[in-house]
Amino acid sequence: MARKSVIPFGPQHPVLPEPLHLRLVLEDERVVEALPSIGYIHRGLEKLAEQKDYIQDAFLVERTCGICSFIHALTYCQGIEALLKLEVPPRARYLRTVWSEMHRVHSHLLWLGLLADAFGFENLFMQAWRAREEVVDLMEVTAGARIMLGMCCVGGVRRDLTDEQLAAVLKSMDKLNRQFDDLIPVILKDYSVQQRLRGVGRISRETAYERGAVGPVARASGVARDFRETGYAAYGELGFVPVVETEGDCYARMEVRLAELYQCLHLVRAAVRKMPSGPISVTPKGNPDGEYVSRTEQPRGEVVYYLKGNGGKNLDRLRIRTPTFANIAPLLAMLPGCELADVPVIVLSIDPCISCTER
Amino acid sequence: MLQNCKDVTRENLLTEVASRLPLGYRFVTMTCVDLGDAFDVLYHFDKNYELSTLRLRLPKGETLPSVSGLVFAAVLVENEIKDLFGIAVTGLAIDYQGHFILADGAPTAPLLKNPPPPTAPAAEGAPKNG
Amino acid sequence: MAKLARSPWVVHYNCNSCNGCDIEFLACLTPMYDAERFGVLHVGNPKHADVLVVTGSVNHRNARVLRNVYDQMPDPKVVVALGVCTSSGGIFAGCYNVFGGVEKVLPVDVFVPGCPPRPEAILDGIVKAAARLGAKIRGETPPPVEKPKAAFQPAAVPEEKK
Amino acid sequence: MTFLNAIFRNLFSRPATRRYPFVKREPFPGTRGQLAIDPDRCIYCGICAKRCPANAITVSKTPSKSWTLDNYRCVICGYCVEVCPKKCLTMKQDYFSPK
Repeated sequence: MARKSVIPFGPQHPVLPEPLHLRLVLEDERVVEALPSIGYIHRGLEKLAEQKDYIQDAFLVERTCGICSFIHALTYCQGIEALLKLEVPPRARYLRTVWSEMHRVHSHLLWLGLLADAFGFENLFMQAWRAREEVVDLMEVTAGARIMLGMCCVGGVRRDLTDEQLAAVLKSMDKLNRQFDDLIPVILKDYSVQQRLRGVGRISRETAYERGAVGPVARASGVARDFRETGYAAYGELGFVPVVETEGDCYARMEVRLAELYQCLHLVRAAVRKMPSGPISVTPKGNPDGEYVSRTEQPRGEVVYYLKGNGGKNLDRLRIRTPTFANIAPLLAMLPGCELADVPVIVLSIDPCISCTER
Repeated sequence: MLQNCKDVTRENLLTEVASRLPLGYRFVTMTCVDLGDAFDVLYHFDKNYELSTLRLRLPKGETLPSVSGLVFAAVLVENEIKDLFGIAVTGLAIDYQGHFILADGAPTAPLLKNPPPPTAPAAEGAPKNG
Repeated sequence: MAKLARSPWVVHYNCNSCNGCDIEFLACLTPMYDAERFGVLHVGNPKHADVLVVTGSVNHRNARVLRNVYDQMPDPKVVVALGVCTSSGGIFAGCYNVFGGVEKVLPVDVFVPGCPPRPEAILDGIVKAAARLGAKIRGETPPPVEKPKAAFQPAAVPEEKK
Repeated sequence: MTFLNAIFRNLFSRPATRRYPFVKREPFPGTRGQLAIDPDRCIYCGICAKRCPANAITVSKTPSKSWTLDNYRCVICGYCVEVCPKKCLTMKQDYFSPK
């Protein structure tokens, strides 16, 4: 029998920008078991949210994660609006959709770059991040900040877009489309990319469903679940169909995200073209009372907010279940059987966001 | 106001959970709420974007039976509840012994409404040259 | 801009960060801002590095890891703290698992404010850090870092203003 | 099907890099850079301090009126600008440079 050894992976690891610690049990070069250990960036945000009032919390939850920040705030605000029975004006719903999709583009490009870095494709890393600057600049033009938009508030959004800005958005989308046309066919057909990703870290549809996989991990295994299908914000009016692949390996997960990049551009364009006029926010009245579970789709998958108000300014309980938290269990099913050198690629293929996970 | 909520007891929790899985329910997450003299432990399931919740009212001091034997995905969140609320969970598939999220020196059970005072003497400034 | 005499190699450790600063730091290395123009190289091994870039505040678990990374770096070394969380805890200052800024664990040379700091500010910070590194190499003691406190105070307002 | 297209385009176009310390880019209009106050119009009501999600602002009325911002704590959300009753807080476009 091969000799067993235990290798710690992380928390400070060249491939991971974030501290994730995995204990890998190996037989020679093959992983037989993986055990995650987290807590390196646990802050205790849920407790802090009970101490701030529900308007301030929108800024706090945005800082759960710097990559999908806007969508965190959106989920939170939708939950509070449901508790307050607020009707959000249509223009605000469309603007929220536009910013959500911009975040998704920036997140997927960021992930693509990191993945490329993990398997040693430096050129692709740089190309992806250069394309990403385009959308980050666009966020700065429209919202005033590169990452933490701070644009979603209870009752709507905080800033309106002028017609020129909307035109600039459309122009940027065309520019991004051209860049994707350069980049994406190359990645999908590249020999070395296929060598590294095909058949690696495969999980079946059943395992993915049982283990509660969400987002691109689930969709790459054939689970057609994308919370945008339920039509929150303005998604119901834009004709949304989830992207699904069936292979369930790292390559399929990449295919899903790359197809979603185009889909995001399409959604932004559709939202901008259909943008209704009118007010962008309503003033919240009263205090949240009762329980509500608010869910939306982040770039990494479905995020779940449990909100409980007690009729006061402060919330009784705020719980955040982030997509990476749900995807750790499927990750533990992917790792056994793979080779040690593939571990970084597999870990990155779920697009881990540890700061989300630990809050 | 919580969508599709159903009360369960400690005794029929496992059978209720087990009966949902063959129906195609997917485990979403668990939430624990401190009510003062008891905990609300909520088990969220999802089927076709419909949320369905089991609510377990757990008096303080009682142990929580783990559902991780049925739903492996629950193991992480059960460990988290154990850490953050100080609830003893029995039958965990992987037990982190209360160090899943919190390290030595961190406050114990910080998410309780009245968290216990820090017991570790070196809680403040513990990391000095650590 | 101060001319960089050397190429500072940078190792990055994410403490309690929300990723915002980390991705802005990575953005500095990619084509748009391209810190490699100044010889800045991002390395994974702390033993290769001169500059430690820290993002986020310190909690009970990562303080030891951070200290460990710092101790492994060869002398002389400088620490750049990115974002407001590293200075004071920022918005997370009241959290139970956050006990403040990085300065509680390490001597910090440059604080870069912002949430997250813009890549331009990060480049400024790294340039300043490199200057301090140069001073340390020459055996000088760089001036103490200004404590990140009350940076703006128009307190001397004449009375009777409405 | 290779990177050839991209390579040629990159060869014959200007470098994408912003030559930052040498050429400073104008900030976009509407960018949130740092907070500024017009002390003449401030009435020291303290609403900004109360609403600030990061507790970065302290306002005191007694013994002497003062308004203090900890720039190393401010998360630049701009919420105080919105709630200021006298509109004496503004968001400047240029970022706060490290000391």
